[in-house]
Amino acid sequence: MFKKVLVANRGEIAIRVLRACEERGIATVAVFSEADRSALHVRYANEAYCIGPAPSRESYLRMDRIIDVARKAGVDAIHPGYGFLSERAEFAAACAEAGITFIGPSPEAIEAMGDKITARETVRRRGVPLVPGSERGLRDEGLVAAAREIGFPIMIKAAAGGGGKGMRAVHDQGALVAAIGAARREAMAAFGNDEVYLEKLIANARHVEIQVLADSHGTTLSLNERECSIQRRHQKLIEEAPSVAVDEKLRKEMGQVAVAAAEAVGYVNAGTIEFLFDSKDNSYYFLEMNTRLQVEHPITELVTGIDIVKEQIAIAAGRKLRYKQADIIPNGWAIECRITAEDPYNNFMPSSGVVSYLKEPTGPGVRVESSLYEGMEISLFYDPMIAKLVVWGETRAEAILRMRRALNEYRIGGIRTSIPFHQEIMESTEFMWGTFDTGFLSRRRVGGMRPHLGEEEQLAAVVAAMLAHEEGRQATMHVGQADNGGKGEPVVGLWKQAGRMRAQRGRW
Amino acid sequence: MFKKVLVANRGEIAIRVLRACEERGIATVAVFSEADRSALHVRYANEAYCIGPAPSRESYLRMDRIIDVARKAGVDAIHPGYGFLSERAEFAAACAEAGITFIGPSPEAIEAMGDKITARETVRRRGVPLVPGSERGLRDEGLVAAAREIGFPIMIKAAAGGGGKGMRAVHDQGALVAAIGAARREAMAAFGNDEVYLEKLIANARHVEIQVLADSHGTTLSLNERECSIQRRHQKLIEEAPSVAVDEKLRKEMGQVAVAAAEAVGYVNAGTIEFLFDSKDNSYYFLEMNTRLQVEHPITELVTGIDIVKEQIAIAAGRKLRYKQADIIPNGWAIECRITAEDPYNNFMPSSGVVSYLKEPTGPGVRVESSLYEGMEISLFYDPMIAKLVVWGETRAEAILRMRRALNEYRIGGIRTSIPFHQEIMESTEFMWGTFDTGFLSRRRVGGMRPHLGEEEQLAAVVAAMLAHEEGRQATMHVGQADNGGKGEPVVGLWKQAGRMRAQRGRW
Amino acid sequence: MKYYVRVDNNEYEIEINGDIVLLNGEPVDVDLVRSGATELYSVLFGGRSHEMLVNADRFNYQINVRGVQLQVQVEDERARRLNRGRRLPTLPDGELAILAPIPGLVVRVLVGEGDSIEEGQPVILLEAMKMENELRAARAGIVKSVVATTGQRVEQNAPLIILE
Amino acid sequence: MKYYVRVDNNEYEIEINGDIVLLNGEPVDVDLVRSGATELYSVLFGGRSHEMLVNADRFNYQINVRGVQLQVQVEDERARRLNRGRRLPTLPDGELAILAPIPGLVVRVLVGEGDSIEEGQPVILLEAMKMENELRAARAGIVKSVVATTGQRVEQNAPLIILE
Repeated sequence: MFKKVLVANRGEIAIRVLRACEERGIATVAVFSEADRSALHVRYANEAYCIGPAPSRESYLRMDRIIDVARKAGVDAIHPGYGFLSERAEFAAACAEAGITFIGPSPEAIEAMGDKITARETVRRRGVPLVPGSERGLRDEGLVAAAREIGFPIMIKAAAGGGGKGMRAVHDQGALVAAIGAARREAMAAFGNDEVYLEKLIANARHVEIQVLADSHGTTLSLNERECSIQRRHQKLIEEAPSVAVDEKLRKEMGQVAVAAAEAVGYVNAGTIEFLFDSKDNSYYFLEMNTRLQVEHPITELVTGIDIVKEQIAIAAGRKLRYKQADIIPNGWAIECRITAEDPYNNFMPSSGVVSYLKEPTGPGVRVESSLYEGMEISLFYDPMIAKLVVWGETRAEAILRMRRALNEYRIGGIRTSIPFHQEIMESTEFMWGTFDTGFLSRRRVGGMRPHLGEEEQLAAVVAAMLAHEEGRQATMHVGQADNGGKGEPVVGLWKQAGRMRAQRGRW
Repeated sequence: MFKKVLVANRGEIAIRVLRACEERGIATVAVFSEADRSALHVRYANEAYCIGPAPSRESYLRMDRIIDVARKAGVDAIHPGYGFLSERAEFAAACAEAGITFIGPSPEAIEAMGDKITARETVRRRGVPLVPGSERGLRDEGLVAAAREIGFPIMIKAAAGGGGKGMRAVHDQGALVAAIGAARREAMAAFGNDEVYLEKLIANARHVEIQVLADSHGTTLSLNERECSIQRRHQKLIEEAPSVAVDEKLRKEMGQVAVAAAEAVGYVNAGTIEFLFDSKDNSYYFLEMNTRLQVEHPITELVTGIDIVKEQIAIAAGRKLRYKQADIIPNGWAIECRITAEDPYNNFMPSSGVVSYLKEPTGPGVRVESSLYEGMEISLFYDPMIAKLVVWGETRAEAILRMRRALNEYRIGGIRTSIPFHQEIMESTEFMWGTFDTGFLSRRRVGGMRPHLGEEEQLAAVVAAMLAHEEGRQATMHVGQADNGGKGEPVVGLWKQAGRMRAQRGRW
Repeated sequence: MKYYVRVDNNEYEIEINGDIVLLNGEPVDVDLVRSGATELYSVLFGGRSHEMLVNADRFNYQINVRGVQLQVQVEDERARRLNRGRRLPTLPDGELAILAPIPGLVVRVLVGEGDSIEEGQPVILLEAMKMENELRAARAGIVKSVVATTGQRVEQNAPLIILE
Repeated sequence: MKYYVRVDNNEYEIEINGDIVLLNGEPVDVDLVRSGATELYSVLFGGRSHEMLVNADRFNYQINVRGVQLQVQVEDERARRLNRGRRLPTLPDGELAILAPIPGLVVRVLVGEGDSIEEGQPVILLEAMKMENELRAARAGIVKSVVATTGQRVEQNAPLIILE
């Protein structure tokens, strides 16, 4: 087993991996950008080294610096987490050159699956069903022609893509060219490569994916499906396992197809096969394979009891899987809500600021994977996902009720978050019935208006008046307006107040 | 199902029950003493009412006030939690009179098991094995005589007892009378009844208990055993499930004996049969039945997947149990550490103060049941247990490693806690091998000396010097000593410092 | 003392005399305490328990209830008299500047001067965090002037479009 | 500037000149930042990461590392000169008062005047929180006087026994 592992990532996933290492008795090394000096993952690791300024391309994407730190710290393996360098074949290769184990698949496997078009061709040979689409390397005119052939509606996707970046749905000829432009811009910004391709858009399709684990001794297991249809702009927001749309027979069949797809590229370690799933006739089509740990891996852990990150480490260390396919029996139901620093009532605008108060949910069946701490500064340098709230229940109904309970407990002060959005979804009958698809959000325009709070709104008014009264703000108010329209001087007033109220044993 | 439930308790268990109610869609009512106005359970409930001053006997033990609140708030059931009124037959009766369901056993069952001596006689008739002991109502001379008969070492126990209060081990005639005195004093203080009795002390015995669930339709299930041998002065500190000492066959047999004991008093709802377990010959003896929810119930929940508190509510509402004995299959391993506000390096002296910083562990396999919040004032009015840290692992080894990980993450500022004690135990080979008994702690005098920290101690010295340097305290130091020997003016200095450092973006 | 409190577009009149609190003339039973943390308050409103996170900026309060952020403005009687007639930037009448909520790159301006637009209509495409974000009008109005230009880098709170 | 730092019974000499920090004469590489909360510090000590909770009371620091509470006293050169010879209440030599760590009821006094006692020897039985707690001597010494009496209610920090 490894003696020391470097985690080439930040945020909740870095902490997730550090925890797995600590629980395996492996020493840990974190890397951080100048913006992350006091981040949790830095404090959590046994060692931590700065690798550059805040922007990712100057720090978390700097392979050279990371490998340099790995060498100096004498680690024998690197875990890339998700995002950043996790799906860069050249990074996996660079690790190998440096004599360091990359905890993930081989560069060849990443390569083969990383290019979405090659991937489609590879798995097709193994009889994996595909959505009709365009071939590779087409310029705009070629794409327009291909679109006519495939027929609308169609989906534009980035060849180097992932995570929904550079994706666009187009419903008619007219909007096509503009959409291709936007998709190329996003793809270039996200992956430094603006190649895009087309796929037929399956209406009312679900996004169902299969988690696989493969060791270096020829065993590849399916850990069954995850339902990821609740998406906004092709970004997953809520995932659950199992899927209401998949029965035992289908689960077995899709699992076998997924294993075949993985074996098509001689895949080793943890990976995920994404399918487009058509509830109308239970047909499914290969979308892509993610050759890394997924954001939503915890829901699979909760229903299978298998610690996927620890298995990744064991596999990378050359261990045989301890399980047989027959041991993988789904137990209960798990749901994950992605907590992001975005304002659901302002078109999911990213929200920055300092986390001024934090109390995260806990208790039975609740798991929080979080990068949050009081005093944390949420910057706009990185992905807005700041935490994941995951629950387990004996049944789907219990899981939903538990998620509501946990969301109601979650307190994050100082920034806007997606929590009220998730509360809204957990209350929606469509979600409760499980009769949704990837079009769910666009149809119901969630988060458009904030819910009416009734008593709580009245109460907020009363509380504000009492605080103003207590503070004796009257005097300052006019002045405030006169001089600067009532802006400026935020916390200070409250601090003073805090002091005095504490003196009064917090009561009046 | 109930519409509204009152929780007649405080601290972590009140919150545990409130969560269960919320997850069942039941409205909740909390009661609180004047010391608990801003406690978590008050903020967590839908409604909250003050029932008197800080001392328990003027608030949490005031049946009249609690039932009065219940009537006014229109609740249809009351959950007593553990401690306080949970094992008072007259409270269960008073609820019934008020037409409110008591979520727990009948007053008769509480009565029958509440008096330890009656309990012994009742279960003996069902063939439940007992430890040899004295009969009831003996005065000191009688007890001395009985002790001679039973033979030393013996154990003194409070007839009205529970939770180790009023218990004393005596190894020879000489110490007997003094020990009886101390035991009676404690029993009187704790239960308002100073009757005690004697039991033969089984050397190197383990404490193994069986959780039972019984519905009002004649089904009584065993949820298998918990190992609770890690005790200090008969107070459980660490529990685990299953027990290393109990094999499948024994588990089945003890489960049947426990069910028989429960049925002996027509028991309905959740209860626990405590056994003294002798590893030498796998013999076990009935100690007592706790007719309430146990502190350590979560470890059973984690290995069985059954939510015991939700089952309590369903049973009280007249529902049939959804499980058969065959459905109860232990899965994995769970451990609980009781986090108390006590100083393990000062003879577990209770520690009071304000929780100035808090970060609780989370992530895979970790469950925290906590009453803590930043700014909370830990008073000496109530039990020093402030939180429970519970972990699940696929194996016992994984659970122990995960507990170490979680303990290392736990940050509680402003008070002393038992966390370092638990860290010490999790590192001890005796615990890892599982070869311990109830004498474990007294033998190894844990927490006697704090571990040597090496690098961290040096570092603490460096940090203190840097802070002193930064603060430019030199001037004030002499003055400080001259005038008041260096006492007084605590936080203020730090607040100022805080302000300035924040201005410097927390770095220098 | 009387206070006029606006939460979004609803206004409440609250009167406080010593321990007596009137909400729109009706007496209410409120017990308000801070719970440890500076901005966390526990409120018992006739026995019903609520938690609120409060951030104060002069007479503007941001109150977070169950994850929902409320904008609350308080005026006392005198402030009310003074403000009568005068336009506050936050009041729905008069001019309204659409500001950049985050630093970013203006990808496209979707409206022109003189356009009459609806509440919620997209007006600007702003790229931040590698995503294109639509800025929408907080209320209906006529575009008085377009400050932002395509391709421009804008700082947080930079005015982009002025409505009248 | 030189500092003499005592952690329990170990003393360290730390010298700080600008950015240079010497520990017992050896230069050390320390990066110290506050992480959000007032008393939480993150320390990188030659790349090794540590978290510390620090509470300062003048020149006494309570530092909590991995749940273990350390008592740290800092003196600078001048303070050291001044203190030389003088007895600080917290120093192990000279008189030592055993104080009640919590309010409670004195159940029994286990030692008498003139007794010579060991470090860690029980001296008083104090009942608090319905439990009898043994108070033990922090160090060996002779009992100079017994202040507490059986049955007496004592406040926190009330002196119970004086050692010399």
